[in-house]
Amino acid sequence: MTLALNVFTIVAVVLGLVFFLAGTVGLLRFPDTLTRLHALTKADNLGLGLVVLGLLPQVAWPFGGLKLIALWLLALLAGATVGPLLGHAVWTHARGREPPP
Amino acid sequence: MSSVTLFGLCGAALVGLGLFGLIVQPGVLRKILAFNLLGSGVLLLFGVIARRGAAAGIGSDPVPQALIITALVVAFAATVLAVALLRRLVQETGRDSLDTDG
Amino acid sequence: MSEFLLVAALCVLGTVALGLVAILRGPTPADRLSAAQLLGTGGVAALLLLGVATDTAGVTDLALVLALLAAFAAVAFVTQRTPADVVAEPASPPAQEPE
Amino acid sequence: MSLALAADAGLALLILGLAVWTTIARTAFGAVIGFMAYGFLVALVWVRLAAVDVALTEAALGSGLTGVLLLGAAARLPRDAAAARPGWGLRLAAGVVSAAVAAGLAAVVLLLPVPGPTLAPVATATLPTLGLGNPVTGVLIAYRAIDTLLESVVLVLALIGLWSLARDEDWGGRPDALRAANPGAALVLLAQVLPPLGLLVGVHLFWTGAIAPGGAFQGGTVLAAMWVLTLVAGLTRPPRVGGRGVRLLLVAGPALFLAIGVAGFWLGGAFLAYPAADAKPLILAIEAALTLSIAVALGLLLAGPPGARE
Repeated sequence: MTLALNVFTIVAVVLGLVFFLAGTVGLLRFPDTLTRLHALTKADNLGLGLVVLGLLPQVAWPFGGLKLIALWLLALLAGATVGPLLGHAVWTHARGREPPP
Repeated sequence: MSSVTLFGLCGAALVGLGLFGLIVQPGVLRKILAFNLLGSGVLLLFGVIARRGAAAGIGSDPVPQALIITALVVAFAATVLAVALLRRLVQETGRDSLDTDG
Repeated sequence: MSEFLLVAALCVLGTVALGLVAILRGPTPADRLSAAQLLGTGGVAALLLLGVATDTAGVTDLALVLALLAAFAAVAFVTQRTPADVVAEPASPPAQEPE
Repeated sequence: MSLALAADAGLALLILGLAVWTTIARTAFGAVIGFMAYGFLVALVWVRLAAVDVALTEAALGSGLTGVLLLGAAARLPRDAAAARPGWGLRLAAGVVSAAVAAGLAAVVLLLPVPGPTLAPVATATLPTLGLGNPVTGVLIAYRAIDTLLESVVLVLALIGLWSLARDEDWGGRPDALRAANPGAALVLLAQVLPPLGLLVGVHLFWTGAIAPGGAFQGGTVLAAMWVLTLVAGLTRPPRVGGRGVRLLLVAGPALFLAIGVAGFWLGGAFLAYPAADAKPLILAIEAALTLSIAVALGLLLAGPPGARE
């Protein structure tokens, strides 16, 4: 059982690493500000989410695990706010008018 | 070379860098940032001394740690005051530097 | 297990540190801010891995505080500036060298 | 072990790089972003130096309030007035002086006595009688209580200094400069959902500070950040600076601290001494009042002097 959980942790954390790498590469290589913002939110949501998922079997329940889940929800909320805020500002400036709803 | 010495040298370099910026940068906001770098370097030196004083089952001497915590809050208050002065300076003169002749 | 988590923490931190190049490069303020944001998320992930690997008290709380405040920089950036400043660097004239 | 050393070396190099960028960046905005990333990495250094309490303070101040303050300041700089940079001679002299100072400090670091002197055994000796498990809280509230008392007064003094910068005609009004002109739906949603969670985290930090990293400063800073968020989104308005209620909240922490400290003459035999039987409840009362006062003071410091939006 412990072995299975450890394998699960390793797989999830490595997948999370892949998304962090993808986010960084996107931030450096994508052609314009809006697509770079898109790359950023992938690392925010999936990278951190997979790392949290992988760590869940390794911490004490219930409080340690609940704290990790709360942390990921906070990060999701932050990402869901930062994306629209920056995107709206960038879009509005580029087109000279408000984006469609 | 241990990690603690490494961070100590880093703190020393930060003090020098902050001092340089404080003298050379003409803009007041840049001077405020440089001063914060300087202060941060000093606190890092404190932190190194705290880490070297690990004893009684604690990883870092709590007395310098407590000093650093109060220093961080005081430094923030001082930065707020400096930024407010800068804003009044910009309001009154339309400039963000301290030289009087230009 | 803890060795793997430590190495993973290092990898995350190293990866997002690469992203710091975007802070230096820009080209727009929004790009610089995105890089800082990525550093924030990666730092939180690295702290979590480090905290679980070394079982240090308070490190998870530190990550929690960082996640709680993650949106603040972007909020300040958007609300304290006009939309034009988000994309265009302020056109500061080159500093004059005295003779 | 060499893996940890390599990681620390990388961290130190990143910090130095960001500090150099903050010093030489072409625009003030670029410098501010660099400084914010720098502060974030310094919080990681505090963890590596086994000072998680300090890391919490640095993170709460650096990633919440400092960003709002500095980005707001950078946005209000004049665009056209570039001041003359000093000439090569002065820059060279400044470089030499700074390098000399840094080299001197580096020599001090390398010549520190081995083993390092420590006050940890003395400072932790009284922890059991105080009912505390976190040595840093013990130092802040008992061993060096006088520093903490003065520090909480400094916040009030800074606020008085800030308010004294208001124009005469604005005095007594609300400090409204933070409120966004057009917050937008995403920001309003964040300002509605985040503060209840932040309140929980802030109170948790204050409460856990007795036994684990955390305490009044960390908790108060998180609470202040949440209040500032609602101010920015326009969900709440700052109080009038002349109001009696806000002034009472501001001095509640230092005043209670001072009162219990003076009572220590009779109860514990010295200024700021706690009676052995009731130490824990008294300390909790002081910490609670300090958390509240620190939160209000930091929030009002961010809100700026009274006056309308610029």
